[in-house]
Amino acid sequence: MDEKLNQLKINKNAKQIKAEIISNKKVGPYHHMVFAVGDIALSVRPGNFVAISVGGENSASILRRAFAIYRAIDKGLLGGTVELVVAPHGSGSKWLCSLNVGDFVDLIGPLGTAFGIPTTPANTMLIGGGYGSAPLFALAELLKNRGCRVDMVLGASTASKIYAPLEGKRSVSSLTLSTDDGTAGVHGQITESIPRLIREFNTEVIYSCGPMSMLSSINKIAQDFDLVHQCSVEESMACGIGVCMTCVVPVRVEDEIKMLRTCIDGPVMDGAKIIWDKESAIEAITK
Amino acid sequence: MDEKLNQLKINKNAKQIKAEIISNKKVGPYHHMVFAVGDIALSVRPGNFVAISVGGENSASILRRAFAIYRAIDKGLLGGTVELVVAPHGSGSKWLCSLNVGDFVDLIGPLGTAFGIPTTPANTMLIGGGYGSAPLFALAELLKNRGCRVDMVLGASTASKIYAPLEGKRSVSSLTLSTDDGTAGVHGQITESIPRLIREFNTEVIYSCGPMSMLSSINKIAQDFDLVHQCSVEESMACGIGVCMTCVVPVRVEDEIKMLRTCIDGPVMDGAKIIWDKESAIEAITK
Amino acid sequence: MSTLDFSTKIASKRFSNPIFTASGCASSGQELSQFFQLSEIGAVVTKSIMTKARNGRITPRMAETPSGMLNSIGLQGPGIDVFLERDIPWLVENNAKVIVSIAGENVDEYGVLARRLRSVQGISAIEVNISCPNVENRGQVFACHPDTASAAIESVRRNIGGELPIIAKLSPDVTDIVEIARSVINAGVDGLALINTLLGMVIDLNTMQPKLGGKTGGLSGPAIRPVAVRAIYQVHQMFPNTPIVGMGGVSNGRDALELVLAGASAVSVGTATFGDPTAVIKIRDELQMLLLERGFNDFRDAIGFAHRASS
Amino acid sequence: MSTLDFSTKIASKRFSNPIFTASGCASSGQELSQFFQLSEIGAVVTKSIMTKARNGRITPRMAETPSGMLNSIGLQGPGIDVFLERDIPWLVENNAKVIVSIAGENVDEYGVLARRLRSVQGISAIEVNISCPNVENRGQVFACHPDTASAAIESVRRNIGGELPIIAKLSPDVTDIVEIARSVINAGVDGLALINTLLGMVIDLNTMQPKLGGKTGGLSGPAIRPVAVRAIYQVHQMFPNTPIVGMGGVSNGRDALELVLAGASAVSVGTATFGDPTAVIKIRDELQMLLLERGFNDFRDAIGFAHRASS
Ligand SMILES: Cc1cc2nc3c(=O)[nH]c(=O)nc-3n(C[C@H](O)[C@H](O)[C@H](O)COP(=O)(O)OP(=O)(O)OC[C@H]3O[C@@H](n4cnc5c(N)ncnc54)[C@H](O)[C@@H]3O)c2cc1C
Ligand SMILES: Cc1cc2nc3c(=O)[nH]c(=O)nc-3n(C[C@H](O)[C@H](O)[C@H](O)COP(=O)(O)OP(=O)(O)OC[C@H]3O[C@@H](n4cnc5c(N)ncnc54)[C@H](O)[C@@H]3O)c2cc1C
Ligand SMILES: Cc1cc2nc3c(=O)[nH]c(=O)nc-3n(C[C@H](O)[C@H](O)[C@H](O)COP(=O)(O)O)c2cc1C
Ligand SMILES: Cc1cc2nc3c(=O)[nH]c(=O)nc-3n(C[C@H](O)[C@H](O)[C@H](O)COP(=O)(O)O)c2cc1C
Ligand code: FES
Ligand code: FES
Repeated sequence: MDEKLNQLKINKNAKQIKAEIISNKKVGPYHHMVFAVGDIALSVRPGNFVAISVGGENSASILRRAFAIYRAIDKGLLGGTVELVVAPHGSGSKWLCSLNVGDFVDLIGPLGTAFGIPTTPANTMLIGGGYGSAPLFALAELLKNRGCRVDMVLGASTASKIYAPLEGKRSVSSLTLSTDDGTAGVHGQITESIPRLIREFNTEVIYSCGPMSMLSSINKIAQDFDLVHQCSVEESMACGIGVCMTCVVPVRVEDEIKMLRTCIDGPVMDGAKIIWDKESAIEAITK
Repeated sequence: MDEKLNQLKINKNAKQIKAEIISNKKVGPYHHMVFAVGDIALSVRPGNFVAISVGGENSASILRRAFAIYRAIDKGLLGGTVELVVAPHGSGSKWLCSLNVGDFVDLIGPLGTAFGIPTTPANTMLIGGGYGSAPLFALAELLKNRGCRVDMVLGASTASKIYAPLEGKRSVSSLTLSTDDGTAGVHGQITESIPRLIREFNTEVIYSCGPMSMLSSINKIAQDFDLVHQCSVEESMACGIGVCMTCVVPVRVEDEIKMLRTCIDGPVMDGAKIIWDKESAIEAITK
Repeated sequence: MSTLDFSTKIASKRFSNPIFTASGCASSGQELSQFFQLSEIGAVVTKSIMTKARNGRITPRMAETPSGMLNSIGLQGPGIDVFLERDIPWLVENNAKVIVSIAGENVDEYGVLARRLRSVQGISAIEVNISCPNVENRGQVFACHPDTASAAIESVRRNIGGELPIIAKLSPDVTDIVEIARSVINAGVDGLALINTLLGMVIDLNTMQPKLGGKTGGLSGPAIRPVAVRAIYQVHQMFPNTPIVGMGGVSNGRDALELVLAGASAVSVGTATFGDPTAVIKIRDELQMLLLERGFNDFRDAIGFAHRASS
Repeated sequence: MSTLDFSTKIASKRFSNPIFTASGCASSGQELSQFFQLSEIGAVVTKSIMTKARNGRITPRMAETPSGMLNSIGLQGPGIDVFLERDIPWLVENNAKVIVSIAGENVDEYGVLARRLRSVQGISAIEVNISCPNVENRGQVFACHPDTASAAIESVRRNIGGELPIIAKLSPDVTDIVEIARSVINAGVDGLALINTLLGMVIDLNTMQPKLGGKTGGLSGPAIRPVAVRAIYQVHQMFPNTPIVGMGGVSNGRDALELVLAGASAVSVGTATFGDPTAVIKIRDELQMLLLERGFNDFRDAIGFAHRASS
């Protein structure tokens, strides 16, 4: 039965287009990029992502790369736009960052699930690691408009890797930074500050986005405090549209463990239902 | 013994460099491109070629493309330069043509043999098909400086495909054009006009460059008239530097047929020694 | 330009055009239907289904490689019951031609699956996947040996009844694919699907361990196309009357034409769909154009054309 | 950063570093020597030599494929006499470590070649190519079957005498490469070379015929790297004490490291040299850097590291 429900999750608004690059600016170690996407911007909700072909025409990279949508504006000067925060990491993301304004990319979006929004105002905490902060600013805005308190906690290995643009901060009640090397905010792993902040802000719902290990630690804290935890996970994706089954994570569905696709049933998932621990996952699926 | 001689033919001046594109102009269906190559220009002789990597960093095309050198200037404003005439054909050449001034390519050159020059002044005919005219202009200049008469015959399927820049023509005594569709010069295949021209100009040596089928026809004519025929052949090359053995043509060497590498023993070869006919070639090598 | 009869046949079944999805690369069709109408392509080949629901292998399940990718899904799927109850009706409702791919852990399971399918409405053929590399041991790859390959096929043949064409999907990871083809033809298949993925591995330079959870995976994509063309050519040369569904790295019309000229009666598109959801449609249109440009007015004249040497 | 002992051993022979050329991809060395000193790399593996001079196959002999290429050279070469008289002395004079690759049309020819090489000075090992796909019939690919593979090796073993290491070069185009490896190890090889090219084909869309003169050709380049890593991993897992010269699509230091972690004691570079004449030198330097970054101070500790699972 729930398999039937899953089928309904396909993002029916996803479209494949040639999107023009309207802006490409280096911000610390990241590139903030803006794409003209027309109608697509209309159907974007915080948490959705886009999938972009990389490497150009004769590229040896045949798969798309997924990028969380940082912001979507449906009626800007240039029609609808989406904005991404790209870390130049391997060949694909470096290629993307090297493009110029006026170049076009093959883009599909919006894809995936969006962050669930509390039906009544709540105290929310948004936790982002590295470029994982990208989808949280649009979420913050939405939550604030719904009357929620929004506390944001951003962490990274070092100060420059925290992505926190000015315009993004206007919706948050508090912003806490934390770096592994102490170059900004609290010195230490982002997760170390969380329990204290939860108590301080009386947090009811946690949203998180970042590396899987961070999400896993946050989930433990969320469980300790018995909080709802909506997290945006990142598994390698081959297709981004639900046809290849590579992007799965083990999730508890009723009494069973199912391997759900993070591109269709995610990237935003209920942290409490994910089997975070690898041993348990292996055991569960090889039962 | 001759195998020992062949070894000596390796073009010892070849170098691998990052060459900057100084100019890239569309000329009819071709691109005339100029590269800054420093010292390399010094050792170029008419008939040599360069091999260029195509497709950029993450390219699915892993092999270089060979291009005949149209002209080399060893002390220009920007140091040494080589000029190429590139036909945007498949993915590699299209990529090359799409590059901008200021971009760099990985280039090796000069490679291959050069056109042999008569020791005493002679009446020469230079025959080029399509972009095959490219290496003939520098040859014309050299021949003229040595006191030779230079008659040039250029052909192509249609007028726009004849590459014959103004500055290239200054060294020739006559220029005959021919097109398959009659849009310029003589109407018909280039080879149809040759016998008449040979008689008219009292030709003693033929130089040719173009598609293999054209070279083969010219060779028949050269044999009929008992003329020396230096032709620049074009076989698919994987390495361009003599290590892969893919680029061979069957050549009569003393009493034997040998598969000689067109990148090292060519591209300029003695037309009379090449086994042009496929059947004979197969027979010869499977003896 | 003249017109083209673009239809093709696999045994008794006719398909409006020769471009199919590849098993496991279109899930059960629904996800792609938001990008195009499934009835526009020749057929949807479903992900290989097994008797029971199956979670597949542990992640990571994919690694990109030069012009290709490795996958180690391990036949995740809902099992035949849910599949018949949910996916087939949906496909039929959406006017898709359906080829059902089945996979068994042993010879009997193939028979059980065949029996479940024998009376199902709306199926055009059965593809018997005897070549999935993502199983616990290579001994389970039936297509590795003529005797196990034919045993699996015979089990299907005995149980399927009727005239549903049986297509055997073979692995290129064998010493002599013609020998395997012969064994399954003798066991009564109506067609062959060539090729499944090649067994490969990528090592992660950070962990210095195999990158995939399942260690090895199946290599697909343009990288393997020359191997697919070769396999199709070899098998078609020996068995020109056995229709072949060709696949392996097809990402545009020219790739598809290559497989057709080598001997494929239809072409499945797998990995290319991951890079471009509408790849099948583009490939269909490009292939049609290339055939017309070459003067064909019946698709079937192009099948195996490379064997009719002019030389 | 600390220093690295970058040397490696194949049986009794030591090489200053583990980066070699691949047979058939460096001709006999001379052509590359204008780009770098041959003594800078671990060894030059020569093009497979046969007893008699040989013209090889008809052209076209090459077709580029996505991230790879097909070749059908067909073992063109001057024959063992000219080779010993001309090429070996030149290599020795230029301080190259030499591994001679040999190929025979039948079992006896391997023996004849081995006898000619037994007393030649300046050779560090013999690579026995029993896996060239560019021969008239697949029956000639000795590495396709355990019995023919071991027969060729035994013929070499009987004739070579002394302590010149014998390396058997295997084909990935087999159902079970571990079984072939076992047969040649039992026949007395000191090492294995993995992998030769995969059999492939490209069809020319203009002529609509196979593009290569020899119809099929050998697929090499990055496209096949996952297959090479898998083959090396499988064989090293079963025979950890048999040194492997790994090859297949290595075009940078990270590729080389992948093969080493899978189990290669040395890495040959083939097709990458066509794209970049100094590829071997770059790969050597990059590999050294990657090993140091990972805290290795002896290259040999990295060999097969992916098998020593931390999990
Ligand atoms: C839902 C989701 C959201 C995401 N959001 C963002 C985002 O907002 N911003 C962002 O920057 N990223 C995001 N990502 C990650 C992004 O999709 C890419 O994975 C990332 O950019 C790395 O891709 P790449 O092409 O640069 O590296 P890849 O080419 O995939 O390389 C990955 C690694 O492989 C190595 N490698 C390089 N070449 C080769 C080779 N030839 N063979 C084998 N290995 C090689 C590289 O060293 C590199 O470390 C997201 C991912 C997901 C799933
Ligand atoms: C000595 C010599 C001199 C030369 N001089 C010149 C010169 O002066 N000027 C010049 O323009 N050229 C010259 N050439 C030719 C040049 O080297 C290239 O061969 C030519 O540019 C075509 O290369 P490409 O990369 O564009 O096409 P390729 O990529 O090689 O494609 C060739 C053909 O393959 C097809 N193809 C495309 N993609 C694929 C795929 N994925 N798989 C299979 N097939 C595909 C294309 O349709 C195309 O028709 C010379 C060649 C030689 C040997
Ligand atoms: C992610 C993925 C899953 C696959 N699953 C199946 C499967 O379930 N059954 C099957 O017969 N083949 C499966 N295959 C193999 C494909 O059907 C196809 O044979 C192969 O990928 C080569 O074609 P391609 O290069 O176009 O992808 C799968 C391939 C991929 C990439
Ligand atoms: C043009 C060419 C010629 C080759 N000739 C030989 C040969 O003579 N003997 C041999 O054992 N392998 C030969 N090979 C195979 C290579 O040595 C190597 O095993 C294979 O190409 C895989 O490595 P690569 O991807 O680095 O090229 C040849 C490969 C190529 C591309
Ligand atoms: S990425 Fe293909 S199913 Fe999710
Ligand atoms: S192109 Fe490699 S030998 Fe000539």
